[in-house]
Amino acid sequence: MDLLIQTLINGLILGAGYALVAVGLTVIFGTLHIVNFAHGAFFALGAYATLLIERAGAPYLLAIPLAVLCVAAIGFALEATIVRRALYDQGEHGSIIVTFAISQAIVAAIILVVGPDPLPVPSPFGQTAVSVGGFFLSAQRIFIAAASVAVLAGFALWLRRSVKGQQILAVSQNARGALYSGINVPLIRSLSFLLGIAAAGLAGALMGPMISAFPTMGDANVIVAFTVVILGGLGSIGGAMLGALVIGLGNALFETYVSVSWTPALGWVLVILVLLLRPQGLMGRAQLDRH
Amino acid sequence: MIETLLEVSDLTVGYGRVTALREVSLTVRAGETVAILGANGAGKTTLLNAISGVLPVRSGAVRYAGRGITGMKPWATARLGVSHVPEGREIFPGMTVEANLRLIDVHGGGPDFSIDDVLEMFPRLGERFGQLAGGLSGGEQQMLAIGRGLMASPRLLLLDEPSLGLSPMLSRAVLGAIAGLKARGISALLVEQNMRAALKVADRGYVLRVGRITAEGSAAELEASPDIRRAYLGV
Amino acid sequence: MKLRAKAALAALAVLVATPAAQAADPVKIGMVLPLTGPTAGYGKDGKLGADMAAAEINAAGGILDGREIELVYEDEKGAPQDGVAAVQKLMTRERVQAIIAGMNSSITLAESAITKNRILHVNPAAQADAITAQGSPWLFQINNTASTNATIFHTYLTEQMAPKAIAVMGENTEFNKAVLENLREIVGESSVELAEIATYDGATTDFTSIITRLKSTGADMIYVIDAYPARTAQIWKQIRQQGGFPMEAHAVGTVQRSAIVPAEGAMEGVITADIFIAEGATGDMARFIDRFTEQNGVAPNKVSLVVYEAVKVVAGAMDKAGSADDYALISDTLRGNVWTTPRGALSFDDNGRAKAPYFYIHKVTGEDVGLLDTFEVE
Amino acid sequence: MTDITTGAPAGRARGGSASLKGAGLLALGIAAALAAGFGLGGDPFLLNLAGYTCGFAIFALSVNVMLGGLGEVPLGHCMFYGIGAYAPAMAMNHAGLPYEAGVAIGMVVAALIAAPIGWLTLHLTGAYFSIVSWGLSGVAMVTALNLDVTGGPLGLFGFSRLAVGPFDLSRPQTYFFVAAAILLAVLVVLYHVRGSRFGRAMEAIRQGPHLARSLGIDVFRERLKALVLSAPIAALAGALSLPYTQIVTPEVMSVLRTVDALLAALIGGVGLIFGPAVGAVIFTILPQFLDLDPNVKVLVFSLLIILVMVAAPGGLHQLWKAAAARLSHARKGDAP
Repeated sequence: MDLLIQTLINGLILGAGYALVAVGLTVIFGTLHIVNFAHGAFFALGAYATLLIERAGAPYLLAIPLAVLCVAAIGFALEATIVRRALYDQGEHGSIIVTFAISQAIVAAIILVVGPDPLPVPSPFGQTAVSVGGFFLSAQRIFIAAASVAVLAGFALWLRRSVKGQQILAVSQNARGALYSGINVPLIRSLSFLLGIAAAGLAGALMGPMISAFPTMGDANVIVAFTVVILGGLGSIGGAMLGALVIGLGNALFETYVSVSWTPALGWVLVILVLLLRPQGLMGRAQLDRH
Repeated sequence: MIETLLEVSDLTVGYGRVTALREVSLTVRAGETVAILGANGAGKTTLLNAISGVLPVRSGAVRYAGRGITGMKPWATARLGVSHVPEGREIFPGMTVEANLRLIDVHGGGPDFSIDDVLEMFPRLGERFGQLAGGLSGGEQQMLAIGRGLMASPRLLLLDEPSLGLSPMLSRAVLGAIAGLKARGISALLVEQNMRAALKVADRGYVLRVGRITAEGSAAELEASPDIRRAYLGV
Repeated sequence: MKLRAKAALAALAVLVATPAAQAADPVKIGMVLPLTGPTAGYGKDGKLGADMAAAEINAAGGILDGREIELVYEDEKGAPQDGVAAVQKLMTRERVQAIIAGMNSSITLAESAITKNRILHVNPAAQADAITAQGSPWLFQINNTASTNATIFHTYLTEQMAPKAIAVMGENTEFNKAVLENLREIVGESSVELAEIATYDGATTDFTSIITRLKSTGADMIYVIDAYPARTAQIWKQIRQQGGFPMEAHAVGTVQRSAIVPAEGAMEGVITADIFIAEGATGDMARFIDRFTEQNGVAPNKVSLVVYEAVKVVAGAMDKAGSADDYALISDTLRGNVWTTPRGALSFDDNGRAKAPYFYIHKVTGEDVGLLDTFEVE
Repeated sequence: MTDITTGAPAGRARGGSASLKGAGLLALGIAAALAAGFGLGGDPFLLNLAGYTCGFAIFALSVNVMLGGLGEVPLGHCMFYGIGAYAPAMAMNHAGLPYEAGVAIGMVVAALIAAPIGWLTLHLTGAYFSIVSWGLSGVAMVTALNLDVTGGPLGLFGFSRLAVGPFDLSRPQTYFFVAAAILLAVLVVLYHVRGSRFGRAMEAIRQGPHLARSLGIDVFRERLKALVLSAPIAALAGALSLPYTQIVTPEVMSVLRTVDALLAALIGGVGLIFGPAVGAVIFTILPQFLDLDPNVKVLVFSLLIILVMVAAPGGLHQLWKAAAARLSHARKGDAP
């Protein structure tokens, strides 16, 4: 029983982290139809930016927002020079290639500038673990889960309540219609891209202290995020959160009770099962035959 | 003399090697409702898209309220008061009726339109206010599209086939609402296949045939002209 | 079109006209290291060691009557295919006289399939026994085999630390397999129990559940088998966050500063072992560490050391054999002599496996490992 | 048609497929292969690499059946490549069968597996299809890692004799000629497929599934056919990699391999029958001559790819076509 409770806690906290990585992917896909393979690289940039800002003397909690700003600035530069020109309305082929190349370039640049060795990202929560009734909870993980829930809830609320947020949803549902509604579609697209990238950077800043910063740190996390996003339905923010929860709990339970070595296959099996029953994912709108 | 609100001169628009509009000229005066008549593929939709800035212009000029707006982006023309209600409605299906109306943050300088004004004009939308727009009937979606266009407080409304696919009763209701806009001082450029209905609402009209203006005149003149019938039959 | 074809032909002509090596040329040694990708850190450490060795040899007048050593680097990117490509390019295009290649066991095995019976191949760091068990006459290994290292370490764990039950977690790799096999053997002869073995995939992002499961077995020792610094740091942080285990151990030869530093203290007290230790070094080793630190601004680690030794041994054997390409002669020379390296006297057995005199049990202390015990290898 | 949101062309330009042109290019290809083969005679490394490149080009062609043919991005295609590489390795090491038998088994198995996989995934389109197919290749990779017959993480190596009939593939020159001959054969097959009823059906589907349906095409069945056709081609490519790599590890099913093939196809031009092959050559041979720090090389190469995609989203052939159009305009004397 204790094992089950600890496993469920692990899964929930894990899911909160996955959601943060996945939500950026899904926003970018939803509004831009870009499959962002560079998401992991921006995740890594978030961790490195946090680390460098901390080295410059800022405390961790201040370094997080500054790092997110840095990553967003890099994202903006790439959006203005590359993404805007090469990718909007070019379908998914181009986006896979270009974002993949961006990802490779960022990883190579990190190795050239900072070096290949993993580096610690200091956090005031450090290695402290809280023991509640015999269950272990790492302080950093609680912080990640809390920050992730707060940010995601705030983001969802902003999307629902603000005019700009509603315009993002409008562009993702019908870009032509948005154009006829007097919405500055390119601006909204740039904004969505920046928000998605910023979310990746934030995830890196939050998870950096746990997994330390190294150039390819984003790869494995983004693979999981892709399963989460597909499971929930591409472009659906609620779906990403639900998918993250399902994968987080599923992985934790499977690892504890079934097999560790087959766990990476679990997410995909879940994805395939769900897509057989609901081709648009758990909460996605039907996107079949839409290009 | 009445102010000229929209002046299109020698407008040519093409896609690739196809020329969809050739040297089209027309005017809309303030407070006027003008109909563009023509068969399928005559270039009516292209004309509206070129005016609102959705499509790039090859040559010619569009002047609006005394300034050149040729090649201006649609979100910029909307800010000047040109609101486009497109063919096929192009609403946001996954959002509620309310959200569809509320996300407009443009004020075109025309008479103010609030959500209440739209609901007053189309009471059916009030009944569906909290529902997803994708679930509305065709007529309701058309009302929503017009309502959305009005939320931008336009001075000039571009209406593309507002009665397409609607029952005669609904189509009368929609066109009646358009007639009502005139009273509020909003000018309209109306594209319609339903010639009779359009000429009932419009003050003047132009006949478009394979990308060229072939006739123009008052509603009454056009209704009597044999040329129009030919245009519609596409002979 | 015509112009383009001409340009292509001209390019082809340039390719064909690559001149053959001349007798007075330097002796080229091909270095295959992971310079990009997830293990690029090892490549960087190895390169520092190799460059230092070559500089020392050349400063001392080179080998074979004044020929200099020239190192030609190729990137194996941490993938077998790329390792093979690198070796082939070095052999046929760069026409190197020897190959030094071997960090990851799977990649080294792939590379050795190409070098077998064709060129002198020295594997500096990879440990899997299968590499030198193939019977390649011209293949040598500087590091101990996984089973040699593991036997000493596992005996130490079971006899000296004497846990009741060991829980094991490790990445699904060839290295892990070899270590586990040895562990089962050694543990089987003792009263120690193997509580649970969890083998995870390289794509695993989180280890909390695995650790939870291992903790629930009630084992009093955790033993981690992983060679990737970033993941090692992450795993130990998560073990610490779940309260740790009474006894904690990490596989031989895989704990470097590059794992200890990002672990931010979570590895403190973890027991491991290696063929190298900086603490308490004397004689040649102390001088090696000083020179290295002075030149590079960082202290050497095991990877730097074995790659340094590999270059030194290859050059030494060629010089002594009086040939850079008579591989049978060079190999006999390598087996028939004792080589002085910073670690002391190194000799090679029939399988090409190096025997070094000492083996050290480490305990992680601060940002590095401290010496716990020294074994003399028979 | 023009996409109203940007005014950019909505469809990608497609290369001409006049049969004369195709036949000419094929002849040119054969001539180039022969010239390259004899020209590179003195350099076994380049010959070996060229042999591997032919195999990689076959994989890019297989990927392009899905990409250029259906307009789908098959990220998981490396699974079939992996099956093709594992099959002869297992046949030789476990069953004592010759290499050729293993290659044939691999192609059959790939086609047999492609059918249920297609049935599962081809109802999906766009990013859904891409990512799910990627996931399946991930499952295949985990399977190869955990099974004993595949040699687990170590993989399979130490092959007896890599030869096709009398041709010994361990000799670089032979390897290159055999691989080049197979590449040309695949090109011929694909060329004929493109001109067939099935090829025209695929073209209709690519332009719009609704349109295809209205033409009476069973879209799902044609898509399934495309996958079942491309899978054994990918397996053949995987089998041809063995003489070069000398080992098969689970890493052979890494998505990076598919991405490489996609890059090759996109850079060479998805609409051209030989585009992916040209892209494959650019992609594998070119980096060998960039004498830079490996990380700088990755940086430069990535930036080049981005540059190409920014300047010509349809691939390099779009640039060639633009240049050719400008030339012909200039010749005629009218402004472009």
